[in-house]
Amino acid sequence: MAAVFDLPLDLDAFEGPFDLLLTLVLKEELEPAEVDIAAIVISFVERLADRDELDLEACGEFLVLIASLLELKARALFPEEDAELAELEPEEAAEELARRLAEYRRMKDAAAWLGERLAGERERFFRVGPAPLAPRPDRTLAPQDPQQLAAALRALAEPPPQVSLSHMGLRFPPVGQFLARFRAVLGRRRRFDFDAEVEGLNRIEQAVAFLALLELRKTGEVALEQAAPFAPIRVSRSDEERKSEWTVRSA
Amino acid sequence: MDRPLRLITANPVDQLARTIEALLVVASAPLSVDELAQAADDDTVRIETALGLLSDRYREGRSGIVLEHVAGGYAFRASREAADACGRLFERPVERGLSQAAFETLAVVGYLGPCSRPEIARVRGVAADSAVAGLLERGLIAEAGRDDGPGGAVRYQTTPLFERVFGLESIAALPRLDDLGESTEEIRERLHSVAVGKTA
Amino acid sequence: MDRPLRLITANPVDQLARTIEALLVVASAPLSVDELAQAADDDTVRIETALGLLSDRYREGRSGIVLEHVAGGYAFRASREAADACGRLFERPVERGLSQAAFETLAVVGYLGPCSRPEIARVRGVAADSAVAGLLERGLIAEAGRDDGPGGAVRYQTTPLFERVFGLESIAALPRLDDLGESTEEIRERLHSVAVGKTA
Repeated sequence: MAAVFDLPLDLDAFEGPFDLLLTLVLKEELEPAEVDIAAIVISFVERLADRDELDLEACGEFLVLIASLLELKARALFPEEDAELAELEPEEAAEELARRLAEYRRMKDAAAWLGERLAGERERFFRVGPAPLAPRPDRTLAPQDPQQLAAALRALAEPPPQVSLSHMGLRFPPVGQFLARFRAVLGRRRRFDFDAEVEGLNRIEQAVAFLALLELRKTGEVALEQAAPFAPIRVSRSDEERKSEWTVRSA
Repeated sequence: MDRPLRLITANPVDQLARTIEALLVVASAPLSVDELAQAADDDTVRIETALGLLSDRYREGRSGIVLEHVAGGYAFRASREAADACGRLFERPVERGLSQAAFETLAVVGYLGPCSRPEIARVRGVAADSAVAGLLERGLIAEAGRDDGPGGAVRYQTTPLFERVFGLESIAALPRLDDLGESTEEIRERLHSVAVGKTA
Repeated sequence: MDRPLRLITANPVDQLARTIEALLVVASAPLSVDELAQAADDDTVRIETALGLLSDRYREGRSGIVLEHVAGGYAFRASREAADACGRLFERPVERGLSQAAFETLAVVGYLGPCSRPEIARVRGVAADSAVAGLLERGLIAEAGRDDGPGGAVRYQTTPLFERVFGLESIAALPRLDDLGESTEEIRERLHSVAVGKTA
């Protein structure tokens, strides 16, 4: 087991023991896509080769961990390909994989060629950028119309359009005002028609009146009825009994 | 077009060669034959003749200044003989070695042409973000449009500096890499047998 | 062309001269004798001898590359003979227009007279630093003293080039702005109060 977790790694994206790498990946502090899994496998195999006996338990543990890591990485790299690849027949999948591996192999060869090439060009020095005494060309501007200057200054003298602040001026009547009003109505009558009661008020006042109605409903002071959506709302006094019952329960 | 040409033809190629020397010593990047012809106000055939003279005059072993055909044009560089002296005074354009990831990314971009980060990651099997950022910073690759469609990924291509640093006459001077047919076939067969074994 | 070359070849400092050529063609700033000596790993007396040879080899009328002794040391330049060709190489396309920020800044400096950056920013309601830098580089405005008081800010005024570009006989020929105020002072006040409204 120890052979797996303390496996020292030296990757492009990470340097340290394997268990720390797993922790970072699980905590999402390290992108699985950044992890070179082949390098981890090589490190593990090298360590196995260094030891005399084969620790099968460690190998199994490693396989499980590395497979999970590989799956995480594959999902992170090719989120959109899950479905696409799942539809392939095994033979097609193998063909696709072979194609990709061959392409990657070619790119690795190309990378190696570039590396050798660059090493071979270390003796080639050249200047990048302007020469010390290169001519410094003037920038030339096409003829311009002086009226554009006048227009620019006029635009600067134009006061900016006033931002509408009208919504800040909306006056909301207090909900309490409607609570008192509806209680007063219910003191006189057992029921009333909400729509008739708020008729003639503006939309804001109607909205606040409706809030007051909901408040009364919440406290159990009224019962509401509506025959159909958008039909008039009937407001009625709830029975004295129910009211006291509610009072007891909520106490 | 004819008259000035005849006039110019009266000038010896020697003088044209001096003009080209002058242009190359102040240029900040390699100059193509067309650019030289336009600046020197002369025709490309004579430019090429003059470049021939200059190639002989400015060559390794004969001069500290060497004329080279690179990145689609002509440019002066220091002779290899002077590399130690140059190394004491100047940084190489790619001073610190590139990582394996950077070389692979450069290979993908160089060989496959403009491609996006997801495409590079697809080929390499590893995200290419930091390699791409490093190559951009060194000026070896540059942005080259976007993938089709709204919000398409940014594409990258190699720059003339890449060609210059790697001493390539052009991007087409990269070696062909299709001589790996055999190993591709091997990989395919091996995978094929695995797949058949699974379904059996 | 051949004979003097043979002369150099016979000279014991010939190889040093080639190294110096190489260093100078790579350098992006003039190199001093000390820098050359350090890079070439040679002594300054021999460097100066080699520079003498090179001055003769790379001189006007003989070569398109000319070795020049300037303030910071030695550098190559293009020969005067090739000035036209270099001019064509470095020619910049004519720019068609200016940005809105540039027009505003130019209008402020043109109409209100010499202004400092803080003043331009006060009148426009936004900082003017990059617009001022761009106009300076184009030569449309130039420095014109400083604001009063110790450490006063640099003032800018329009240039004769500005008048040429805008086809004005003089700065007084700018279109009239009577609608904005009787005097420069009134216009300034008005712009200032609008700008305050903008930033509020």
